[in-house]
Amino acid sequence: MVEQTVQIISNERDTDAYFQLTLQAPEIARATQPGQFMHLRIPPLREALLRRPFSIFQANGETVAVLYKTVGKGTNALAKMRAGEELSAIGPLGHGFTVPAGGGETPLLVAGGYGMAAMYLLAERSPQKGIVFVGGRQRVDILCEAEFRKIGWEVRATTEDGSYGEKGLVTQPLVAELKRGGRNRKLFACGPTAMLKAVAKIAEEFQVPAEISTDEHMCCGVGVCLTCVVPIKTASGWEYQRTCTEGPVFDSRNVLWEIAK
Amino acid sequence: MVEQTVQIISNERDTDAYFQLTLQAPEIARATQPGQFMHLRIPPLREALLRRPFSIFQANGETVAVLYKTVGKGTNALAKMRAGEELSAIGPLGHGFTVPAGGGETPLLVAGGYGMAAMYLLAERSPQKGIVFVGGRQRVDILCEAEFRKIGWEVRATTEDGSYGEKGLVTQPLVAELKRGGRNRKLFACGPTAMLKAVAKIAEEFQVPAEISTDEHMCCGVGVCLTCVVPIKTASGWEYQRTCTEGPVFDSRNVLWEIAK
Amino acid sequence: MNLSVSIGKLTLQNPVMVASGTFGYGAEYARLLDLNQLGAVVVKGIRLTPVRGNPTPRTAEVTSGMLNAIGLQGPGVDGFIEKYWPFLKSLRVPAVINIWGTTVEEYAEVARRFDAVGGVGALELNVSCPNIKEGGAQFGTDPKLLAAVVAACRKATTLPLITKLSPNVTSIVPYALAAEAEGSDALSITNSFPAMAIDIESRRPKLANVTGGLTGPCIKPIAIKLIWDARRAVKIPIIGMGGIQSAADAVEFMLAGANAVAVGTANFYEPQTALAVIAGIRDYLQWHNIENIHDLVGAVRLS
Amino acid sequence: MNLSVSIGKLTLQNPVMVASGTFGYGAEYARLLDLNQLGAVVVKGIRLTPVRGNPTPRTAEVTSGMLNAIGLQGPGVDGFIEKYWPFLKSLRVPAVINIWGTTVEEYAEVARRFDAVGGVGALELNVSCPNIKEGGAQFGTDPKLLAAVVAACRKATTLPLITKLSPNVTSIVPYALAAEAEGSDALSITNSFPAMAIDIESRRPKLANVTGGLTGPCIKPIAIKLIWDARRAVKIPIIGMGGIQSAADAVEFMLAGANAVAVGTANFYEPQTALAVIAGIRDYLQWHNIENIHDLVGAVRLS
Ligand SMILES: Cc1cc2nc3c(=O)[nH]c(=O)nc-3n(C[C@H](O)[C@H](O)[C@H](O)COP(=O)(O)OP(=O)(O)OC[C@H]3O[C@@H](n4cnc5c(N)ncnc54)[C@H](O)[C@@H]3O)c2cc1C
Ligand SMILES: Cc1cc2nc3c(=O)[nH]c(=O)nc-3n(C[C@H](O)[C@H](O)[C@H](O)COP(=O)(O)OP(=O)(O)OC[C@H]3O[C@@H](n4cnc5c(N)ncnc54)[C@H](O)[C@@H]3O)c2cc1C
Ligand SMILES: Cc1cc2nc3c(=O)[nH]c(=O)nc-3n(C[C@H](O)[C@H](O)[C@H](O)COP(=O)(O)O)c2cc1C
Ligand SMILES: Cc1cc2nc3c(=O)[nH]c(=O)nc-3n(C[C@H](O)[C@H](O)[C@H](O)COP(=O)(O)O)c2cc1C
Ligand code: FES
Ligand code: FES
Repeated sequence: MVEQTVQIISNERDTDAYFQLTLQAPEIARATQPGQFMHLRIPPLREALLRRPFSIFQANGETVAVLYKTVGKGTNALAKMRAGEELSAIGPLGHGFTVPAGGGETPLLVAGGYGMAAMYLLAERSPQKGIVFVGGRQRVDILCEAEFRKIGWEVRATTEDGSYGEKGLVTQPLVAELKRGGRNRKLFACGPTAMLKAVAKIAEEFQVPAEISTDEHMCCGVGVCLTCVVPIKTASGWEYQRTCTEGPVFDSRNVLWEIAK
Repeated sequence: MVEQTVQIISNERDTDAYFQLTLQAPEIARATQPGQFMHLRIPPLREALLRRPFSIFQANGETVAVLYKTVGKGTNALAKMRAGEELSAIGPLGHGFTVPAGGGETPLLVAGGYGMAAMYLLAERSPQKGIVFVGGRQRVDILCEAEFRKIGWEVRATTEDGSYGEKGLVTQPLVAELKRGGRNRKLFACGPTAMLKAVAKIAEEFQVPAEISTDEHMCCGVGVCLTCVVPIKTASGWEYQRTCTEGPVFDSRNVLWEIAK
Repeated sequence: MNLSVSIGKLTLQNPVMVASGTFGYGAEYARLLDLNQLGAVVVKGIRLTPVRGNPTPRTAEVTSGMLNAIGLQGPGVDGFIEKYWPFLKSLRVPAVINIWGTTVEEYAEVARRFDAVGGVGALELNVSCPNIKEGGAQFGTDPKLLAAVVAACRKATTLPLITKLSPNVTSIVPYALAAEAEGSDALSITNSFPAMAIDIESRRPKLANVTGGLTGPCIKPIAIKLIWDARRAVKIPIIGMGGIQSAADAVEFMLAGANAVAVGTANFYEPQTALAVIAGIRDYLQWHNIENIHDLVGAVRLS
Repeated sequence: MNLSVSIGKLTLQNPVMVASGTFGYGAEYARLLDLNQLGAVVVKGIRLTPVRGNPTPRTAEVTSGMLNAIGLQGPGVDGFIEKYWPFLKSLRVPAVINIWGTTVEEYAEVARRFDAVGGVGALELNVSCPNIKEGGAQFGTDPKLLAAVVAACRKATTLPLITKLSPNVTSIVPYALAAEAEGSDALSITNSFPAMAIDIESRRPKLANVTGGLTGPCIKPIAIKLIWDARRAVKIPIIGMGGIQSAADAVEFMLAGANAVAVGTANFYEPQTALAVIAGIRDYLQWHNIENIHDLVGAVRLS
């Protein structure tokens, strides 16, 4: 984990409201594990003080990239920044996905929104190729499919409006795949909480392990403020643990889904 | 008085810490009287909310120009803005100088800092040419001398360090000129309060009328907040009047200099 | 779409006013905007006699806000009636007169004088100005004194009375209740917060008065909480203010419990703010299919 | 150049601490900065037993600040001593333990427990957390309860005691005096301000706890005023906090009367802030030819 002022190498629109930001950040790039994130301070924001967390999409030697959606003031301000400009990054942060060992489980990835980007490094570093199930409202919500195919993964897309892939929710082809049977599979999921909850239920039903990456509002990003907590079962009941530190990736069985938001 | 979003035509360094900003603002340009000012909102300032007042240096048909010094966050942010960008301007504001009537008094101008810019329109519109006494700490503080010469005015510069013109304070050549005698002269002054006080005293000594332009911290710029007041003598004593509305130009005899800051 | 709001016997065409002390006596901004679009114009505080106000500097910019210590400079009742009332009277929207005094009797006398003028929309009792030595603040931080001021004014006039509460209290509830009990028709929440800034180079306070009142967007979250607290205590309308610079801000105040709002500091940097807020409230209501603005008041969802 | 500051029997190498609740238990930031450069590390509030804290969302960003309602999540005294104390003890700079309870007895018991631990730098009594139903705030808004808490802790420990006052009072003076009279070695001013924000689309409060505490640069001018008021009332050292993000801010607090300062919310967005503040204070002193930092304290010029 380092805090650094880093330079923007490129910051281009990917699809629709999604942008890809690439930063010159060798120390962060080298240390990044799949599922980790960076905490960015966006200089043009002045009366909005806090950093914004973004999953690390790619980490190649000297550079790291994130795929982000413009949803509010921070991401919109970020989208206006140009190559050569600087911002402050803290990273890599958080506890990421467990990369399957060679000859280990076959990974089934379930992604919504930026979740697809958050799991790319996992796919890239997994010795076993697997399937990625990706869902979105419409075609533009399906991100970086090409990148996954390029590394030999199968992508099964669903859209709610049927404008691309199968029509419906991402959990439908997942359930179909799990019903087909097969051993030694493991789920990895990143997306909206409703999707994570559904994946957790499916994992329980089919008795497959699942690692899920929680998306909680963050403040410090490094474990000091206790903003980003999720309820995690313990021997004696449950306690709040930090998405930014113990997470974002948790074993789905440990999350107390009943009271998770 | 209008409030308008106006476009920057140019914004270039003049000398040292001084910049010249030219705005496309026909309505303001047409209405401007010498000694009036504009109140600018500088968009990159976000956690600093208030507008900044600047004297109108030139008003030519469609455009207005100001000469400003970078002294703090607003002026520094302004200096980074580029042609084509927009800002909000309210103007023209305030009660300006009385332009001498044809065959009327000979104007003697006394300027410090941006005061030189604040009095250019007065010189330009005065049927009588006069002399402008300008003072500064050093050479770079002497602004727009060329502009005054171009319209046939005499410029007598003083610098405290002697790096340009006569060494000393601007009041020395002024007093010398007044001692030389002559009838029907009138002083016009704009600069730091200490200079205005000195000019007021000289005007009293030599029994010449003087109009002075006060530089008070402003907030609204249009007369509603009562921030920018100066003590003005009245029949029954004195009252606070507004630099932005009754001023910035006052008859020097009416100011209660004893308690003016 | 119904935007109108009642304050006692006064009805406003919409809930957006401008805050006392930030809009002069109305005439100043008339050249920049159509005052007849506003819910009401609230004027700078007036006491019985003329007030010179504090020495300068009187305001200072701070992060997302400003400090002021104007010291209630004003022309007094007579000066006001002579110089500013004719213009205000000519408006189609009500003028609310913000009044103050140094004694209970003075408050009542000022109220009586304005009652006699005819045509005044409402009186706003400023019991919360932090910038004058006597009068103002102490009435706003002692529930008994507050009750006495409201009761005396209530006797002195049949005009709608709005009590402008001080934020500088541990709980605003007893003050809100006292004002309501003594016959105030509405509350204004909130005035500025006691605050201070120092220039570290000159080492001098940034205000000649040393301390002043903090206003602007920086105080909004505290103001929202005060309104939320008062809303659950009283039934009378609340006029919310403190950092409003957009329709979204105004809606937030209404959801917290304000029946109407006032734009203050934002006038100084964007004189069109109040008009933009009115337009934006309309858009919000339309977008959310809300027919009557009153359905927003206190409609924050808690479950 | 002398930067050192004394708080009771404790001497800090410089006046810059980090504020409770914004720096975890120290270890989290140890990878980003050298904690041994700080004046002191102040940890998140601890009561006798573990505390789960409030539901989420627990924080929300607001204009130039943030709201929080963490609800004092923490491991309790035993959990703290087991998990976090070994690291803190290993630092060369003092650790200040922020403590709280729901009764006077609990405060005293926590104080006694930390007294027994050995090596604790000081105890900071949090009588001003607005985010928990019982305990916290009520002790900070009643001078008698405040006096009782301080007195009980004073009996329970010989460690330096710092009383962290609530800003949510009409005048801070009686509270500052009460803490001083009961043997508090210093005051911390200020905790967060009761505040609230509402999302106008969902119409829900932005915090699950509905209300929370406002912190960050937006509150600085109010904090400066509180310190200025307290400084003229008491002789004991004051630790100033509230929106400090630069050395200039820290110097402003000291000119108003703070002997030391703490960086809070700024840690979240710029973890190096405290170190930058120390360096900047040095530059300021050098530039102004000030040998001893103590000469800044309360040195605002009034004439
Ligand atoms: C561990 C983690 C990794 C993330 N990775 C990515 C990523 O790779 N790509 C990406 O596009 N986004 C990612 N996000 C979400 C991203 O941080 C938010 O979209 C961003 O902070 C919004 O900032 P803003 O200033 O634009 O929005 P704001 O103006 O602050 O808010 C706009 C809207 O977005 C909502 N919002 C704010 N923060 C979040 C959040 N954390 N989650 C959901 N909604 C939020 C607000 O409630 C509001 O409705 C991640 C979040 C977390 C916690
Ligand atoms: C009627 C009027 C006309 C003016 N015309 C011009 C002009 O033509 N050209 C020009 O360069 N400047 C002019 N000024 C001054 C100009 O408004 C200030 O320099 C500017 O507001 C500073 O903004 P800032 O954000 O850069 O400084 P800030 O960061 O706000 O402050 C930086 C420093 O400047 C000081 N300062 C701020 N405002 C003023 C002020 N009004 N007078 C003196 N010091 C101030 C502050 O106290 C502080 O020390 C004029 C001022 C007035 C009242
Ligand atoms: C410069 C200034 C002068 C003010 N004068 C008065 C006043 O005379 N009477 C009064 O009741 N409130 C006065 N106020 C308070 C405002 O009416 C309002 O309550 C406060 O500014 C909060 O709103 P805002 O944050 O939108 O400005 C004044 C505020 C400012 C900034
Ligand atoms: C997230 C958060 C948690 C806090 N927790 C505590 C706490 O446990 N005990 C305490 O006394 N103060 C707590 N505080 C208050 C800070 O210590 C400090 O007094 C306040 O934040 C003002 O300083 P700032 O504006 O620099 O943040 C907390 C503040 C924040 C923002
Ligand atoms: S964001 Fe602060 S603890 Fe996770
Ligand atoms: S600046 Fe507001 S009255 Fe002059």
